[in-house]
Amino acid sequence: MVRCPQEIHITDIMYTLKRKAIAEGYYRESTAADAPGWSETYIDFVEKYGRSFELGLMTRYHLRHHPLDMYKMAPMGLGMLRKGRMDLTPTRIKGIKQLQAILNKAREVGGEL
Amino acid sequence: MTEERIGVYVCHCGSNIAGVVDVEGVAEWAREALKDRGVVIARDNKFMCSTLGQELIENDIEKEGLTRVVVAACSPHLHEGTFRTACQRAGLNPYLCELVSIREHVSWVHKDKAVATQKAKAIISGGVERVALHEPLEPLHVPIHSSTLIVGGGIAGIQAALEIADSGYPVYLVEREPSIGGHMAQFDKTFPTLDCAACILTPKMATVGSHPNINLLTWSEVEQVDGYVGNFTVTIRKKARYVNTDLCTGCGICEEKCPKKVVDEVFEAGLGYRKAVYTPFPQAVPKYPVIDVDNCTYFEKGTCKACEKFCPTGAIDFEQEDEVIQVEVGNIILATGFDLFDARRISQYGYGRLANVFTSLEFERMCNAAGPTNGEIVLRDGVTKPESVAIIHCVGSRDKNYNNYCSVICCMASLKFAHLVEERTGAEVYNFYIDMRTAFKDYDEFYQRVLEEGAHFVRGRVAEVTDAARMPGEEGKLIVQAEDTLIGKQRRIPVDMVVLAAGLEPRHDSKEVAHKFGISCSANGWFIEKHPKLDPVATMTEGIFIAGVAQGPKDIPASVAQGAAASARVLGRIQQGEIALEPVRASVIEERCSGCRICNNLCPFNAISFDEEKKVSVINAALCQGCGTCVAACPSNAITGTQFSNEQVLAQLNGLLMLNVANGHGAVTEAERVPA
Amino acid sequence: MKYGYYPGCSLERNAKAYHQSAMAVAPLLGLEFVEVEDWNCCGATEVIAVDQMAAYALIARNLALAAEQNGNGHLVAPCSACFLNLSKADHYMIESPELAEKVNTALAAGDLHYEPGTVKTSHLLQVITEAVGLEAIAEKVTKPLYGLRVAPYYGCLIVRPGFEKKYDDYEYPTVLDDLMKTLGSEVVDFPLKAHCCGGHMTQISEPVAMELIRRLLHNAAEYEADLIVTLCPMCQFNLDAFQDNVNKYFGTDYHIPILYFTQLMGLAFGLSPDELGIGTEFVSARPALDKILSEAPTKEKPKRPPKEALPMPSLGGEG
Amino acid sequence: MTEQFEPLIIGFTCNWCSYRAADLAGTSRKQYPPNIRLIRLMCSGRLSPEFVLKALQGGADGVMITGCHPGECHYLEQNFKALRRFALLKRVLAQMGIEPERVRLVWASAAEGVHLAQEITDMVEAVRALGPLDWAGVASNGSAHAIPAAEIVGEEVSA
Repeated sequence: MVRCPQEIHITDIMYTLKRKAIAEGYYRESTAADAPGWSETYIDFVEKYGRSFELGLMTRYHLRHHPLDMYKMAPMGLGMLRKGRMDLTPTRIKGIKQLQAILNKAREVGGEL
Repeated sequence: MTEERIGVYVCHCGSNIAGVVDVEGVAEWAREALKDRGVVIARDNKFMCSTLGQELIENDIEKEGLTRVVVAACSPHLHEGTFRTACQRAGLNPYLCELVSIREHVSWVHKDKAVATQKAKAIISGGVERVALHEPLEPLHVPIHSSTLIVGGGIAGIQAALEIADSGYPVYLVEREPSIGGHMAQFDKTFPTLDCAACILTPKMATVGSHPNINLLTWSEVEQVDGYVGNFTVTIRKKARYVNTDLCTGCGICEEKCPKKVVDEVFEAGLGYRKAVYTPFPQAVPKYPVIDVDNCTYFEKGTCKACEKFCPTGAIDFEQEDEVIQVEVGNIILATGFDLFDARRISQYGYGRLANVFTSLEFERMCNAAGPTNGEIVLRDGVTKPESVAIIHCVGSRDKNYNNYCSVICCMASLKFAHLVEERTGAEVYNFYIDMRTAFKDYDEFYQRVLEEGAHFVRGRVAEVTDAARMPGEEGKLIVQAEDTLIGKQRRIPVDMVVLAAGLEPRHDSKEVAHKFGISCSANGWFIEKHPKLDPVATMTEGIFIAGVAQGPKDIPASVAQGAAASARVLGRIQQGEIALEPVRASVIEERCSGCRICNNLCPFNAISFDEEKKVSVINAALCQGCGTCVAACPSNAITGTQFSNEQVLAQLNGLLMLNVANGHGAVTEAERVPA
Repeated sequence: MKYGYYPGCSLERNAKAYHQSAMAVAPLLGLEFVEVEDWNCCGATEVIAVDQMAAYALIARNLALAAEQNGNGHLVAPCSACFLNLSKADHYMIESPELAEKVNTALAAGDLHYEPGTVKTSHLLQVITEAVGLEAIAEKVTKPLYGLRVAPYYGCLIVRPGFEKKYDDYEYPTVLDDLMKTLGSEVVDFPLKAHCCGGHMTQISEPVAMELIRRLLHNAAEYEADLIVTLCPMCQFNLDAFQDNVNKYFGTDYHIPILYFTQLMGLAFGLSPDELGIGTEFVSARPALDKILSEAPTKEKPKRPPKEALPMPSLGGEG
Repeated sequence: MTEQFEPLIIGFTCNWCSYRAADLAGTSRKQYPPNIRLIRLMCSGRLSPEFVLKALQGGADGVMITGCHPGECHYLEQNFKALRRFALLKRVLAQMGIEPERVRLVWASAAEGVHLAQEITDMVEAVRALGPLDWAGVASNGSAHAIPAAEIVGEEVSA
């Protein structure tokens, strides 16, 4: 939008295209376009705990999608733990049931604007 | 029930109206349903504005004794005059003719035929009711003063001034800067012929400077405009030059001796320097310098006076003050030009931050043999010749974030730059464009020529200009990143120099100027002409004309043409000696006026005064502009307005509401409201 | 001045230093931050990529909680992604009553309601530079960061909310530059200051992420920056934690520490590095911070440009 | 199925800006609902509040008053007078029990054809939602005819 001379919100369009691509199944698991794997893993955690959880997110995503790359991430993960920058367990918000109810309803209402 | 004999004429306008409105049906309906409202004839015609259509009305007036005419066609702003004149030819007072719009307000904005037809009927019904109450009016005749004020001494204003002055009439030419010449004086070559701007402009400037009929007021601004067409009184401030022009010979010694050097942001577009006492350029007209008080050491610190010491004629006068003068003129031409779009606003192009990014105006000065580099195309260091140059089109134009419109001249100016770079440096030139716009005589040929000279053209809007190198070969260069939309790829092109073809913008104070002269600006800030096609140099305000870029972006030939056109309009006026004004005026019915004076302060034209003897308010017909605010405000209904009396407006309202239609006396039936 | 505070997931752990330093600096500036109780993740850039309505509902729960708990409706988010999500969702709900209605239908399932426009979200940098102001900040500086060459890195999210108002300058923002100058440090030109750090691409596509990070490090190194200062946890994480990976990937040898602006503010205000979470970064900031001089370096007189050089454009606008 | 209510709106335009905006909507073929019928005045300052009341009395369901933008009046400042009168008129209408949405003031420059068309569309929808104006009810309930126009403009002395 900032650079577009026609004031088009380009990021919004990119998100819309991504949603449509995921919904229609236009992606390949084996390439960089496998972003839904990451997004979906992320969403799983948010749904379950209300907040994101880096350790779980990284390990689960990589185990599922790039098991061979795990070794590259390991040193950094250890560094994170050592620096106190990563938790071993996720935090769960108090109103997780409320949040789940809201998200379920949102999906039910659904639709694109 | 009226005694009038009204004729109704419904225009097909080819298929413009007839394609949506059942014009025959409407005419038939008017004949029947409006019979007891005085309609004796109702006809439809392919083109009412054609000679045949007009003759139809004239014949009916003469043979059928029509006393009122309603034409249902296009907007009154287009053809009101046409039909009024037709009536007049047939001996009917022109103000007894009413044009109602069923094209702009019906057939062009609605698609449903039944609904549009019904709305057309209502509009005609309103016109019939209103015209029945019209009165014959005579236009007001006012004399035209033979002097003309021209504001702006660029090429459009110069052209207009010379046309009028050469015809033998006096002109006051007011220019804000110390010299006339405008933007054209800054240019080097002019497209597409590449003749030198100064060679064709400066002779005209000199003629203006010495013309016996031109009173040249440079370094001056219009402060106030009073009066009306034919009789304007204009207050002009002549800013102090601190140079006595009676004594000054224009020798230039003061400028030479002045110790204070400042960047010249105006004439040199920031690319060169001038002194604190200066004439903007050698061929300036008039030749007299001005002292820039913001930068003059004497005005800052109280000492120096080098200019005074060295002036051989004692012309420097630090005590000089602004002078305010008043002139009487009959017509005014505004040719106030443009400001260049400020390229700093698009920060991703790096202007002001990256040294070797230049604006088009800077580049014009650079190419100019009399400019800061004597015409050498060099980088900001003043020495290095570029080996590659990128020219970015549409900077600040065709962009909703800045200006939505096309600035018209930049494509051709960019092609000219490309040619000059090739010719003078042999550098590779890259043009980044959205669309190439090379309309008009010999322009596209010039494009072909530049293509053949080997300039590169990349179709794509530039994303950014950066000095952050990413790939080998980019170090120390400016990298221009753009999507080449013809090959569908991102490109990064490293160059030495970038020229931004900045767009044209209305003068920063165009809105204030418009207000001062009582004309309108478009949302963008350009002055609005009376009609975009048929009356491009007149404005809605009688006696005020516009010319050049102030009306909208255009090139030199078009500016010159408008300057000449505006002067032709003015000359026509002057030669008539007087002008007929629309007799739409308010007047006080003395018997009803209670003398409360509520209206006295309402009039912005000071047309209402109070007669102390009779204890009633009085309206000066020549000053009254006919807005009608006083009519609406009078608590005693003692003010009435010709063409817009309460009775006339309410009659039209009743007509529009179809309250008086034969088949629905009094009440509006559901079917007549707005058919679904 | 009291604000609702929405830390976001990153500030809980990964960017704890940001949280810690923000909390240390805030009281010195007369700012009180009250954390929104039981907030949830803003969804980052991920939820919106899969389900639009769920994404807005997720964000709106936070806005509803903030409105409920915090009287003046002013919310501050230190994370650029959270800031963008919160303000964007609010904006779109104001713009589209249809969206607002759908979101509120979802919120109603959790007994919540949010009236669009009631919560105004600001980024922490905005609150500090606009509400507090540089003058007040200058007064608090006791240990100016003399001699420290800083590359101000804004990232791409904070400058994006073009729908609300122009944030400083989308393309070439300068507020962080001005703040850093106020702290006494020397700000280097950093043309890529508003470019993307790669976001989650580190997880999804290594080559893409590595190249984006390399460009930024390269650009900062080119301008001889001692450190890069950031205002976004994602940017800090990518440039800091992945710097080693970048060096291995490209065979480069960058050692550019990445600190939060609040950490540098704290130092300039005389707080100790420990209080500000300095030391939790992967690329140690110590060597860079050791360069801080006790006195302002004598400024070299700017060399007079050679006579033949053309003047640079003035900074102000025309006329 | 009930037929959709089609309100009737009377629009007052000034000669210089808003009438030309309507012309421009036409030349740009910008479609809008046909429920509006326009009356051209020279200036919005000419509008007597009486015109509005007469329009509503005569069967209009709403009235749109249009003029040049404040500061852009062809007669320099007369649209400000329209603005002030409009404020008073709204008060009178409220006293009479007429919904304020039925009378709108819209500024449109000669360049704003699209804007005017949009305002007309919005207003038609708003009045459609309100339903027909029951003038008879208003008149018997309030005292519509008892309010002379003079009273409405009476406060204008300060202008």
